[in-house]
Amino acid sequence: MIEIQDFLRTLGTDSGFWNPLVWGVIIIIAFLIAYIIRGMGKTEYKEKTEQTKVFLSGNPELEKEEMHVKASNVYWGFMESFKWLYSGLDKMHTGNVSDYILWFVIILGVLFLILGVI
Amino acid sequence: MIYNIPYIAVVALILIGLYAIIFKRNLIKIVIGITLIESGVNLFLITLAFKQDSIAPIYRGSGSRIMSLPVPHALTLTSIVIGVAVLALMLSLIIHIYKHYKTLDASKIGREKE
Amino acid sequence: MSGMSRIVKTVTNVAFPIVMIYGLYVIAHGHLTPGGGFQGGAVVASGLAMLLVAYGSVWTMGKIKEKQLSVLESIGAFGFIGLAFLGILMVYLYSGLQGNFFNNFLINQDIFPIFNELGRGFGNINTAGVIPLMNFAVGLKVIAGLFAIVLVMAYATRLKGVKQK
Amino acid sequence: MSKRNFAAVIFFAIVAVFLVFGALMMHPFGEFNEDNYPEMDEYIIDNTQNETGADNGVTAVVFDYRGFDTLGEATVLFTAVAGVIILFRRLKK
Amino acid sequence: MNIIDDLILHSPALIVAIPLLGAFLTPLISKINDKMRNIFVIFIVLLTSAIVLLLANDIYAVCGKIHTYVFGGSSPVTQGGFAIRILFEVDGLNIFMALIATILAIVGVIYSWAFMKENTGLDKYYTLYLLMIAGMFGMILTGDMFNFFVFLEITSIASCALIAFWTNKGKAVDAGFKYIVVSATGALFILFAIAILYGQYNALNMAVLASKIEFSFLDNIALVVLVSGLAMKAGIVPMHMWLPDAYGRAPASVTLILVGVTQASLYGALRMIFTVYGDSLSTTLNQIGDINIELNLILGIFIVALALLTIFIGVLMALKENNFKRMIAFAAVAEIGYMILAIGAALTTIFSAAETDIGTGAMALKGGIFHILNDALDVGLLFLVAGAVYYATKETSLNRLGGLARNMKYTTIFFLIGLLAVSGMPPMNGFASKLIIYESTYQVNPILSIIAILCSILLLAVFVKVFHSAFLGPKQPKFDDVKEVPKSMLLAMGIIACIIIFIGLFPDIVVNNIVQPAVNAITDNSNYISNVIGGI
Repeated sequence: MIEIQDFLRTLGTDSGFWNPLVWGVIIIIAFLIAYIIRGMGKTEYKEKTEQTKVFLSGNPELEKEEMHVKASNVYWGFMESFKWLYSGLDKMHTGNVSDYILWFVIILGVLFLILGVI
Repeated sequence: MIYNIPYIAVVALILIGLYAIIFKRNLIKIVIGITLIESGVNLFLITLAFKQDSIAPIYRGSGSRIMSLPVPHALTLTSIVIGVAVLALMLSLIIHIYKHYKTLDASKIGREKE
Repeated sequence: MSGMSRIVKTVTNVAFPIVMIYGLYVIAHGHLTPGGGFQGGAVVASGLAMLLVAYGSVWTMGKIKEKQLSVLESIGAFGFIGLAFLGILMVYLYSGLQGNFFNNFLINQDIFPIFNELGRGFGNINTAGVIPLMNFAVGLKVIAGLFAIVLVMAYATRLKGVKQK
Repeated sequence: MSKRNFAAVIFFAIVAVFLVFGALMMHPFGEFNEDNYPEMDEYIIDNTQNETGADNGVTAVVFDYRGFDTLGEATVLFTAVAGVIILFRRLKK
Repeated sequence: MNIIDDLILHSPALIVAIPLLGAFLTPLISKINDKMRNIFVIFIVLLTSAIVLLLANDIYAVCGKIHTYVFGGSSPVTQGGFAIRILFEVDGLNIFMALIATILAIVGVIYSWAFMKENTGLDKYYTLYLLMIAGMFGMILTGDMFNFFVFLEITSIASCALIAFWTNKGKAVDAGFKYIVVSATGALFILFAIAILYGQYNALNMAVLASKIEFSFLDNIALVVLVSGLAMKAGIVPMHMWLPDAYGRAPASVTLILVGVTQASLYGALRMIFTVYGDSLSTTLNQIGDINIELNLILGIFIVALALLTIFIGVLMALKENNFKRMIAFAAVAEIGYMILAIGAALTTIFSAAETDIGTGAMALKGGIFHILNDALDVGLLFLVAGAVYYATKETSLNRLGGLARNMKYTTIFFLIGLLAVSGMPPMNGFASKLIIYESTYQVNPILSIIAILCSILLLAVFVKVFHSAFLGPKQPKFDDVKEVPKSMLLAMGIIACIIIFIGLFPDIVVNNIVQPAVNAITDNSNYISNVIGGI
């Protein structure tokens, strides 16, 4: 019931299309271009010499535990800039069962108002 | 609308249950609220089954053939058994919660802090 | 715990058989009189729970474990769903009619004619086709299930450290 | 009265008002006429003895007409028993 | 083949009854030994899947075919046109959800073999697992309102007991209690609405109700209660808070099925809105000036607003979260928001008179329903990976993880696939469905698609954070003895990954053969109704 040429068909949305195979061809070409550009990079780079050692502006290298950036430190600036939003969200997420049901009742009341009054 | 008093009672039961769930902080009282809502719904089903001057839907040798509707009785039976199951599970979970937290205050447990 | 006082135990011993007989009656006559598998099973399970309260959870757990109860319950549930499956099979075997899941395969088709009469009055249990059998299966299941719930919860919340007798 | 309880009371009152209105709009208690004639239940009442052979209409509905609901109901009880036993099981170590 | 025809004939009953039978038999089988029990459970699930595939093959053979099954009787309705027995009515939407549930069930059972090996009480675990699967199938396949409620309760109780499976953790028990309270309340309100409908029309069958319904005030109340209860079960903001607790604390194999249960609740909301209330949705409620406000417009705008809130809050909370599984749970909330967005956009447009609006609505529905499948697969795969990491390291906090890519290569690859898929990167399957959603919502209102795309980018940021802090980074000394997870878990994750890549590479086949019948089943409910009570 599924012929082989169906595997090549394009997913047409009403104002666009999406064909993964075309995308795959394009991405392969892009990889090739990137590889060529990489090929014409610095040639005097050597493995296993002073060049590959970690250079922390002269400071000694930390051990592995501190080298890894902790998850709570990723996107620190985002959290800081949206502190006003996150304070409200934290106030919303109380782990209290009654609040869960309260939100349900609020949605119920809002829908009643919308569908009843109009 | 004097005939709608039973429906008013149903709504009152459901609202009392909701009040107990929302405004009470003891877990046992929250469970009691849920059982109140459940009994309100069961009362609603049974209320729908009633018909004027009717008997239970069981054939006797004699008696009037005006019978109350049998389907809501069956639904209520199912709903009651489901309520029993939910109640048993909730109470056993509350036992575990008390073992872990040594309290039953809903606002003192369950706040996620990482 | 060592259970309650001797008075309670004596009264329980007297009341227990009556409760049992009443519950079994309700199960057996479910299709003729008010009642059925669930109601009768609840009555019997309440009688067993009375025994549990009177004699203590440790004594009862010594008599019967919740594993055996869950096996009993599985047997009851299997009987119930097996009767439902027979609705598909039996009608294929005995008549050309196409039977569905939960088909009442004993009534209105001559497989076992003894079950094939319509219910009139209280006396005749052998009516209503498959319904009494389903009543018994559900009754067994409800007895085992409810008593298992009560027994497990009572045994889990027993007072530790009290001198067991 | 905290902000939370204030909002709770407000929406609770809204839900209560709408539910009471709904209760007043139900058909009168126990009265059935042409426009809300219970055809399904009347059919069951009339044909219980012929189709299932049971005197008890409720049992006929529970075990024959809506037997699959009863299977689900029995399954709910089975589930609750399994859940309670699994919650009070003996943990290793 | 006669036996095959009989199987197809009885398949709607067997799909639900065989897992129930397996659940009833599991305590007896597990008396023998554990290996036998696992084999038995996997056999039961595979048998169910085979029957589902047979039924799907039967339904997709004819366009618009509906398989009706009557329990206990032969004819669906009596002369008066009212159904007295319980009907199962399987059309394109049902079988689509059933296929999703099948994939999740197989993968979950295979995954459980090694994942739950160290725990006690495994016989009851497998019993409840089969009961969850059976309840999910029942919710999906049933055509009777009260039967839907019963299976909803079965699923809720079984999943609650499984969420609290690790009873030595206080959080797990607490999450289970929250889940059972929320689901019990929602289910009771759903039953209340069902009782209102029954008291008005004396019918419990969905098709009969859909044929009888006219939009009175009581139907209004019933619709509101039904939609709110099912939305709470589906985890829509602001009723989503039970979801991170439950998803985050349950065993990963249980979380996989919980995803399917959430989708099943969403399916219930779809069925109630589009099929049961389908005819009365375009009733004009009020007229302001010369524009008349229709019910579907109001409901659609409200659902779209909830959807934007869901996407936004889900993504923001996921960015902030530091627990592995809770973060994925918040991302799952955001993913649910995309489906709701598509459904709301379809509601606003699909009932209008203009031809282009109808096309847009159908396209939005196509995207939303396609995204249900993709979301189940992607989020399920991510949860399985999180469970694998927990199994290997006994560690859930991302702050203490790191450098696992060196020890767990395959798990890392699977997580990368899930990452790309869930954040809508080409060529994975998430991109195809999200593309359809973006384009259709752009024609409804450009703002919607802009917000959706922005939140999708934030979702990618979320998983980049997880990938960096859990798998990348230098090798941690405390994880030196961490080994790759066992074969069965890898197999389970590999199955989902292969399906994801297949759908990603050939989306048109899936959309044309599986999604389109579901959309057709939603958009006209006259076929659904006339299949039960004859031609109208």
